[in-house]
Amino acid sequence: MMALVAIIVIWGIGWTMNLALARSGHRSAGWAAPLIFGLTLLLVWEVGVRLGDVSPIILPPPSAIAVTFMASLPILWADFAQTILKGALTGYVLGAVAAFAVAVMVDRSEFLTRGVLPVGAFMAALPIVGTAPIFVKWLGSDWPSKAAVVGVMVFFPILVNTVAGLRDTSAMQRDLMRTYGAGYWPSLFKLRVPAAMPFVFNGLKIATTLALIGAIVAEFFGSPTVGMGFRISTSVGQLALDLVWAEIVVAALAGSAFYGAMAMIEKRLTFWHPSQRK
Amino acid sequence: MVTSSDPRFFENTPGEGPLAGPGAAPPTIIAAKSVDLTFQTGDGPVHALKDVSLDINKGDFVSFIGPSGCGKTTFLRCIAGLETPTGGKLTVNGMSPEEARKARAYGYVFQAAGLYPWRTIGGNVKLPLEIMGFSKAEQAERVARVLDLVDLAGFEKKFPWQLSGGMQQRASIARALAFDADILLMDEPFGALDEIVRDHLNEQLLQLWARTEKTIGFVTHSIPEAVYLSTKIVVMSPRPGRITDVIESTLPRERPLDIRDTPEFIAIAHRVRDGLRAGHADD
Amino acid sequence: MVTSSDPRFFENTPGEGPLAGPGAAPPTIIAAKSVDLTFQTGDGPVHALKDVSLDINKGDFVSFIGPSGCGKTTFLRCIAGLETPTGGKLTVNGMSPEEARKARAYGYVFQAAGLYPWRTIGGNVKLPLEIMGFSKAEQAERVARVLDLVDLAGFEKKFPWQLSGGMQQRASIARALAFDADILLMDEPFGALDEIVRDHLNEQLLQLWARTEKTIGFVTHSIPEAVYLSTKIVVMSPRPGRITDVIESTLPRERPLDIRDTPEFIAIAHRVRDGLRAGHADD
Amino acid sequence: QDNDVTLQLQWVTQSQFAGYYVAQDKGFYEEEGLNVTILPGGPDIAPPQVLAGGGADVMLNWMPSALAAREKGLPVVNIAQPYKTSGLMLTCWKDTGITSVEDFKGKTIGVWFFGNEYPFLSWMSQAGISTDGGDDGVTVLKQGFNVDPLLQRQADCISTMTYNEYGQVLDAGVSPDELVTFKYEDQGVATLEDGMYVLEENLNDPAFVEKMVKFVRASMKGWKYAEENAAEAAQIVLDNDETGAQTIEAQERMMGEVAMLTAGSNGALDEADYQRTVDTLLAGGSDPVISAAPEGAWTHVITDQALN
Amino acid sequence: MVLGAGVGRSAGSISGKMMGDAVRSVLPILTVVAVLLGVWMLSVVPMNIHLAADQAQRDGVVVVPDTPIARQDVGAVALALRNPAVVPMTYVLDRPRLPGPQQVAAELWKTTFGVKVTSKKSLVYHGWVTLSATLLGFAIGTTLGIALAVGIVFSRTMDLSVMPWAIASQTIPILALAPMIIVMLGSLGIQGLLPKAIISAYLSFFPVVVGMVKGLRSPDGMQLDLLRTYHASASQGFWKLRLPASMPYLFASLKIGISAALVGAIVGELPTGARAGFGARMLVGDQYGQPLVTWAALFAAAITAAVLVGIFSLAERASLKRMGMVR
Ligand SMILES: Nc1ncnc2c1ncn2[C@@H]1O[C@H](COP(=O)(O)OP(=O)(O)OP(=O)(O)O)[C@@H](O)[C@H]1O
Ligand SMILES: Nc1ncnc2c1ncn2[C@@H]1O[C@H](COP(=O)(O)OP(=O)(O)OP(=O)(O)O)[C@@H](O)[C@H]1O
Ligand SMILES: Cc1ncc(C[n+]2csc(CCO)c2C)c(N)n1
Ligand SMILES: [Mg+2]
Ligand SMILES: [Mg+2]
Repeated sequence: MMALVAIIVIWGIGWTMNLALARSGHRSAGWAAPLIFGLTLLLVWEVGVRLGDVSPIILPPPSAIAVTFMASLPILWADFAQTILKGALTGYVLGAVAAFAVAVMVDRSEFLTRGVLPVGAFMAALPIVGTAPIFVKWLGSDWPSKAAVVGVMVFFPILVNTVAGLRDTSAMQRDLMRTYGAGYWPSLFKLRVPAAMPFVFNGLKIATTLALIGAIVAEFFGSPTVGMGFRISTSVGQLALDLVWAEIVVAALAGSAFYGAMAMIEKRLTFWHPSQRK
Repeated sequence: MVTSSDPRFFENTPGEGPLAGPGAAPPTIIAAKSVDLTFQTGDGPVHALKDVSLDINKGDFVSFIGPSGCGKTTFLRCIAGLETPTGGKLTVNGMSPEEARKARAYGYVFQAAGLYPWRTIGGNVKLPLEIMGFSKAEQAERVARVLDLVDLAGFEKKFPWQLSGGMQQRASIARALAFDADILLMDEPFGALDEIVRDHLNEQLLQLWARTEKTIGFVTHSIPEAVYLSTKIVVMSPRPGRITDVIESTLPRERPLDIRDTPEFIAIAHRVRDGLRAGHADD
Repeated sequence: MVTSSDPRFFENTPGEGPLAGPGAAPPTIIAAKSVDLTFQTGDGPVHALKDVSLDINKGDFVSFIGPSGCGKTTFLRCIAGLETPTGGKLTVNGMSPEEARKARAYGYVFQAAGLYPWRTIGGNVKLPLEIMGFSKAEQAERVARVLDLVDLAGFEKKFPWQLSGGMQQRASIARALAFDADILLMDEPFGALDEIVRDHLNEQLLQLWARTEKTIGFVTHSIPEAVYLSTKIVVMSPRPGRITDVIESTLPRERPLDIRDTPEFIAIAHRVRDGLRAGHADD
Repeated sequence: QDNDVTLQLQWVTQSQFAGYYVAQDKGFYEEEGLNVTILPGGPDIAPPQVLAGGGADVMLNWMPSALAAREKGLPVVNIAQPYKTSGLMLTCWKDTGITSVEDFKGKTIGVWFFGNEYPFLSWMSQAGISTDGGDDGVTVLKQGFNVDPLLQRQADCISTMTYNEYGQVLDAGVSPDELVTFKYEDQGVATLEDGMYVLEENLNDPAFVEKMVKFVRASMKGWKYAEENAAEAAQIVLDNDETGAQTIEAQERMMGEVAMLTAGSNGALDEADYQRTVDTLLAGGSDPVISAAPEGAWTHVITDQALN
Repeated sequence: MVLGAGVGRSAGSISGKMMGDAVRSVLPILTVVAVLLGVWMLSVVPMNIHLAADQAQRDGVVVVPDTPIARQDVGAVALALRNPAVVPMTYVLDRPRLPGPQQVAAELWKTTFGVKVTSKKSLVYHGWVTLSATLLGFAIGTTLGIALAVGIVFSRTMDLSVMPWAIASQTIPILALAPMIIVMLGSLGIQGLLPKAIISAYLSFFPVVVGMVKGLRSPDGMQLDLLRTYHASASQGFWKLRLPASMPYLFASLKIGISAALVGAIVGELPTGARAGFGARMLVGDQYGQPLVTWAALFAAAITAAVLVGIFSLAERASLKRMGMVR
C-alpha cells in the first residue's frame, strides 16, 4: 500500500516537472524531458521493488543493476562486440543492401512489384522462433547465423518502405522527368531515390530495433559462450537477474544510439521533407 | 456559338515537315486530328477533349484560352505525350508525342511550379541540364543566365519552400528555358505574377521566340497576354472540351508593348472575348 | 520611389471600434503599427516585412499589390494570426490577431486551393460549417448556395483531384464564403481563372461586399482588378517587404463593369502601375 | 484452495516426467485429496524463478541449479529425489578420434546452459581442461534444443540425456558404432537430477508439509507404476502432450531409459548422492559452482512421512 | 514499415478495379513463387547431400569418398556430382537440413486437412490457439498504440518524454523479458491467454505508434492553417483533419501490427510452457528432430499472417476508395 502511494507521488512529481518543462518550451526540453521521465521511471521502480519487497531474483532494483553493470564492464563489452557489432550490424547491412537492391530491381516493373511484395510480406511473418533454429542449423552457432536471422528480419520493412518511397513522387514530378525524356537511371537517381529517402529512413529506423532483437534472441537457439543473448539466457538460468538487466541496459543504450544515429542521418539527408522542416 | 475559321489551314504533309527549306510555308510540327479524351471517374466519364483538330507550324506561338475546366491543360499534356488521347490522331514532328518526348523535344512549364524540394533553386534549374549531359561549365553558365532572365539571381541557394508562390513559378520557367528545347509548352506560366513582371517576361519570351524560332504552346487566362504574344489564338469551351475558334493573328512579329493600344490589337482581343463569352454561355 | 499618402488616416481609437453608430467615421478594424517580420533561413535572415503600418476600417475593401516576394502573403497571414510579427503592433477589432482568429472573425482563401483530398467538393465547403456547428439543413442550404455562386453546382460529389486547377480554386473560395465571417482575407483568389469568370466573380464579390458590409483584404496581381474592387489599394515593394503607397479610391461604391473605362479609373490604375514599377526599379 | 498443488516441470511434456502424469491420470493425486496442476516447462522457463514468483508450489530441478539458486538467495529445499542416477552424458563422433577426456582438448563441445552447465564445468575443471577454447582447452557451444550441432558436425561432442537426445541421434540414422559416449556417472562427476524442491519458508507451515507429504507419496506411486507399465505410461504422457508433435515410439523408448534412472530411488534423497553432488560442485577449482557446502538444502521430513 | 504505401496513385478505371487488381496480382505472385520454389528445389540437393550420403552409406550404397569425415572436406556440389545416385535421396530424408517443398506441402496438407480440426495434430487447432492470443494482443496493442500516438501528437510533454522510451522499449529483447512478465503475471494469478496476448501487444504497439504519429502529423501547413482560421478545437482538428489524413498510415500500421502481433503470440508461447500453438509446434518439432513439423508450423504461421494482412488490405482499399483517396 505504502509502495503504491509512494509510486503515485513520485510519478506525479516527475510528470509535473515535465509539463512545466514542455510549457516553458526551453531548449533543454529535448533532452531533459525524456531524462526526467526516465529518472521518474527508475525511481518508481526502485521504490516499488524495495517497499513492495519484490525478490531480487524476480526484479532487481535499478541500483543493484547499476552496481552489476559497473562491475561487469569487460563481459558486457565482449557480449556487445559479439552480438551487436558482429551479428546485428552485419545482418543489418546485408539485409538493407539486399532490400534496397531488390526494391530498385522490382520497381522497374509493375509485374515484379505485384509479385514480390506479397511474398516479401509472407517472409516478414516468419517468426524468429522458427527461423533462428534453422539458420543455426545451417550456419552454425557463431555470429553468421545471427546475421542471417537479422538480415531476414530487416529485409521486409526496408523493402516495403523503399518500394513505397520510390513511388512517392507526385504525378507532376514524374511528368517533368518524362518531358525531359529522362531514361531509367537519371529518373532513378535524380527523382525517385531522393523522393524515397524519407520512407527508406522510416524502414531503416524500424529495422534498427529489429536487428537488435533478432541478434539477441537468435542466440537463445545456440551460440558460442559469449554474446548478449547467451548471457541473458544463461543468467536467467543462474538467477543472476542483475546481469540480465545490465545486458538489457546495454541493449537499450545500443538500440537507442543506433536509432538515434539513423534519425540524425535522416535529418541531414531529408531536411527538405515537411515532417523535418519545423 | 461562334463558328471558327478552319483550324486545318495547312494540311499536314509529313514529308515536307522540318525539312522544308527557307521561303517555303513553315512545316507543320504538331498535327491533331479529331483528338478525343475521356476520363473515367467515380461518377461517370468526363469528356475532357472532343474532336479537337489543330495544326501548329514551326515557329508558331499558339495561345490556348478558355474557361477553367475546358481542357487546356489536358490538350497540352496530350501534345507532350503525358496523356494519351482515347481517340483521334496526334503527331509531333511526324512522330508520336511519346517519341517526340523521348527525343527531348519539349520544355514544359506546369500549371503549378512543381520544384523538387530536395534541390535548391539553382539545383532545380540545373536538373534538365544534368540529365541531358551538359558540361559542368555549361550548366553553371546556363543556370546563371536563365535565373537572371526571370529575375531570381541571388536566390540560387534557397530551397523552394523559402520562396513566395510567384518566385517558385519563375524558377520553374527558368528550368524549362534552360535547355533550349524546340517546342515550349507553358501552362499558365505567368498566372502568379504581377503585371510588371509579366510584361517584362512577356517581352523576354517574345524576344526569345523571335531569336530562336521555337514553337510555343501557351495556356493563359489573360486576353491581352494571348493577343500580345500569339500568332494563333485557340479559344476553347468546356463540357465537352473543344475548340470553338482559332484566330490567326494579323499583328506583325515585331511587337513593342504599346502595340496593345492599336485598333488591330483591340479588334483581335474583342474577338477572343466574344469567343470566351460564348463558351461560358454554353453552360 | 513614390511616397505614399499617410496610411494612418484614421487613428485607431479602440473605444469607438465596432460600436460607433451610423454616420460616424467607420471604426478601424485592423490596425498595423510598424509591423516587422524576419524569417530565419539556412543562409541568413529574410526580411519579409519592414515597418508596415496600415489601418483598415470596417467595410473597407483593401487590395494588396506588389511584385512577387514582397510580403503580401506574409502580411495577410499576420492579420489572420497565422504568422507572428517579430516587431511592431497589430490589432484586429481591438484584439490581437490570435484572439480575433479564435473569435472566428476570418474567412481565408489561400494562394493554393488546399482542399482536403478525402472530402468531396461539397464536403470541403461544408467543413467550416460543421466546425462552427451549423444545423444540417443550414449546412446543405449554404453549400448549395455558395457552390452555385462560384459556378460549381453539379460538382458537389467530385473529389478535388477530379477538378481542373481553376475549379479547385473556386471551390476554395466557396469554402471561405460559406460561413459569413466579418473579415474576408483572400490571397490571389482569382489567379487561376479566366477573364470572364473573373469578371463574374468580381461582380459577385462586390455585391456580396456591398450587401454585407464585410471588411475584405485582397491580394491580386491584376491592376484593373485591384482598382475595380477596392476602396483602398496598398502597393508593396520587396527586399525588405514594405508599403510604398496607399491609394484611397475615389470611385463610387456602386461599380458597374464599365466603370473601368472612366478616366478616374484609368488615373488610379496609372498611379498603381507607377507604384508597382517603382517597386521593381528598386531591385 | 488448500488442496491445490502446482508443479513446475523443467522441460516440455515428455516421459522424463512420466511419474507425475501417471499419478495425475491414474487418480493417485485425487486419492490423496489433492488437486494438482502440472505446468510444462520450456527453453525459456527457469523453475526457480517461477517458484520465487509464487507461480508454483513445487519445482523439478537439477541439484546443481537448485544449490546455485540457494546461494543466490532463493532458499529452496529438496524434499524428494525420484531420480537416483544421472542420465547426462557427452556423445561424440568416434571418427574425431576422441577416446578419453584428454582428447577433448582442441575439440568443440555442445553444452546446455540455463543452469544446466554446472556439471560440465565441474567436470572440466576437475580434469584440468580450460573451457575458453584454444588447443589446450575445449571450445564450448551453447547447445540449442536439438542434436543438430552433432549431426551437422558443428560440434565434435554434444550433451545428451540417455533417455532423449541420444535416442534422437540414433533416430537420425547414426549407429552406436559411430559414436563414443561419456556418462557423467562413469566419470565420477554425476550430480543429482530432477529432484522436487520447495521454498524453505513454506516448510514451517504444517498444512503445507502435509500437502507435500501427500504429493510426494502420490508422485512416487506414479513413478513406480510408470516403471512397471512403461508402454501405458508413455501413452499417458503422449495424451498429455498438447502439441501433438510427440511420437509414441520416442516416448516409449524414453520411458524405458527413464525407468532405469528412477529405479534405484524410493523418493528419499540418499545422503551419499547428495554429498557426492556437493563435492563435485565444490571441486570446481578456480571457478566453483558453489562456494561453500550448503546448509539445510534438503530434508527427509516429507519423505519420512510419505514413505511410512 | 509500409507507411504511406497504401496510397494508390495509378490512373485508370475505378469500377471493377478491386476485382481487376486481385486478378492482375495472381500471375505475378505465382511467377515469383514459382521462381522461389525453383531456387528452393535446387538448393535441396547441396543442402542435404552430406546427410543423404551418410544415410546411403549406412544403407549399403557405395559412396565416394567413403568416410563421413572425408566427405566433410568435399564441397556439396562436388559430392552430388560424384554420387549422382544419392541425389534423389536428398528430397526424401526424414531429418533434412532443408526439406523439399513437396515434403513441407505434404506435411501441411496432412496436418491441416488430414486430421480433425479439434485434434492436437491439427494445425487448425494450433492456429486457433495462436490466433486467439494474436487477436487479443493486437487489439490491446493497437488501442494502446493509437492512444499513445494521439497523446504524443497532442501533448508536447508526452512527445518529449515518452517517444525515446518507446524506442528503448523495443530494443529490449522480448524473449528475455517474457519469462519475467509471465512470472510476474503468474504471481498476480493471471494465466492463460492474457500473458501471451501481452507479449503480442508489446511487439505490435510500436509500429502502430510510429506510423500513427507520422500519419497524424502528415497534414501540411496549409491544411492546418485552414483549421486555425476556423478556430477549430483540438478534437475537431483530430476528427476532421488529422484522423482522415492518417488513414493510409493507419492501415499500413495495422498491417505491420498484425504480423508483429502474430510473431509476438508465437514468441510468447515458449515461456508460457510451449503447450499448444504454432510456437509450441516449432519448438517441439525442433527438439525432437522433426524438421517437417517445424517447417509446416512456420509456413502455417506465415500463411495466417498473409491472410490477416490480406483482410486489412481489402478493408484499406474499400475505405480509402470511399474517401476518394484511391484514384
Ligand atoms: N485526372 C483526371 N480525372 C478526372 N477528370 C479530370 C482529370 N483531369 C482533368 N479532369 C477533368 O477534365 C476537364 C478538363 O480539365 P483541364 O485540367 O484540362 O482544364 P483546364 O482547361 O486546364 O482548366 P484550368 O484553367 O482550370 O486549369 C475538367 O472537367 C476536369 O474536371
Ligand atoms: N517560410 C518561409 N521561410 C523563409 N522565407 C520565407 C518563408 N515564407 C516566405 N518567405 C520569404 O518572404 C518573402 C515574402 O514572401 P511572401 O510569400 O509574403 O510573398 P508574396 O508577396 O506573397 O509573393 P507572391 O506574389 O509571389 O505570392 C519572400 O522573399 C520569401 O522568400
Ligand atoms: C534452456 C534449457 N536448456 C537446456 C535444458 C536442459 N534440460 C534439462 S532436462 C532436459 C530435457 C532433456 O530431454 C533438458 C534439455 C533446460 N532445461 N533448459
Ligand atoms: Mg489547367
Ligand atoms: Mg503570395
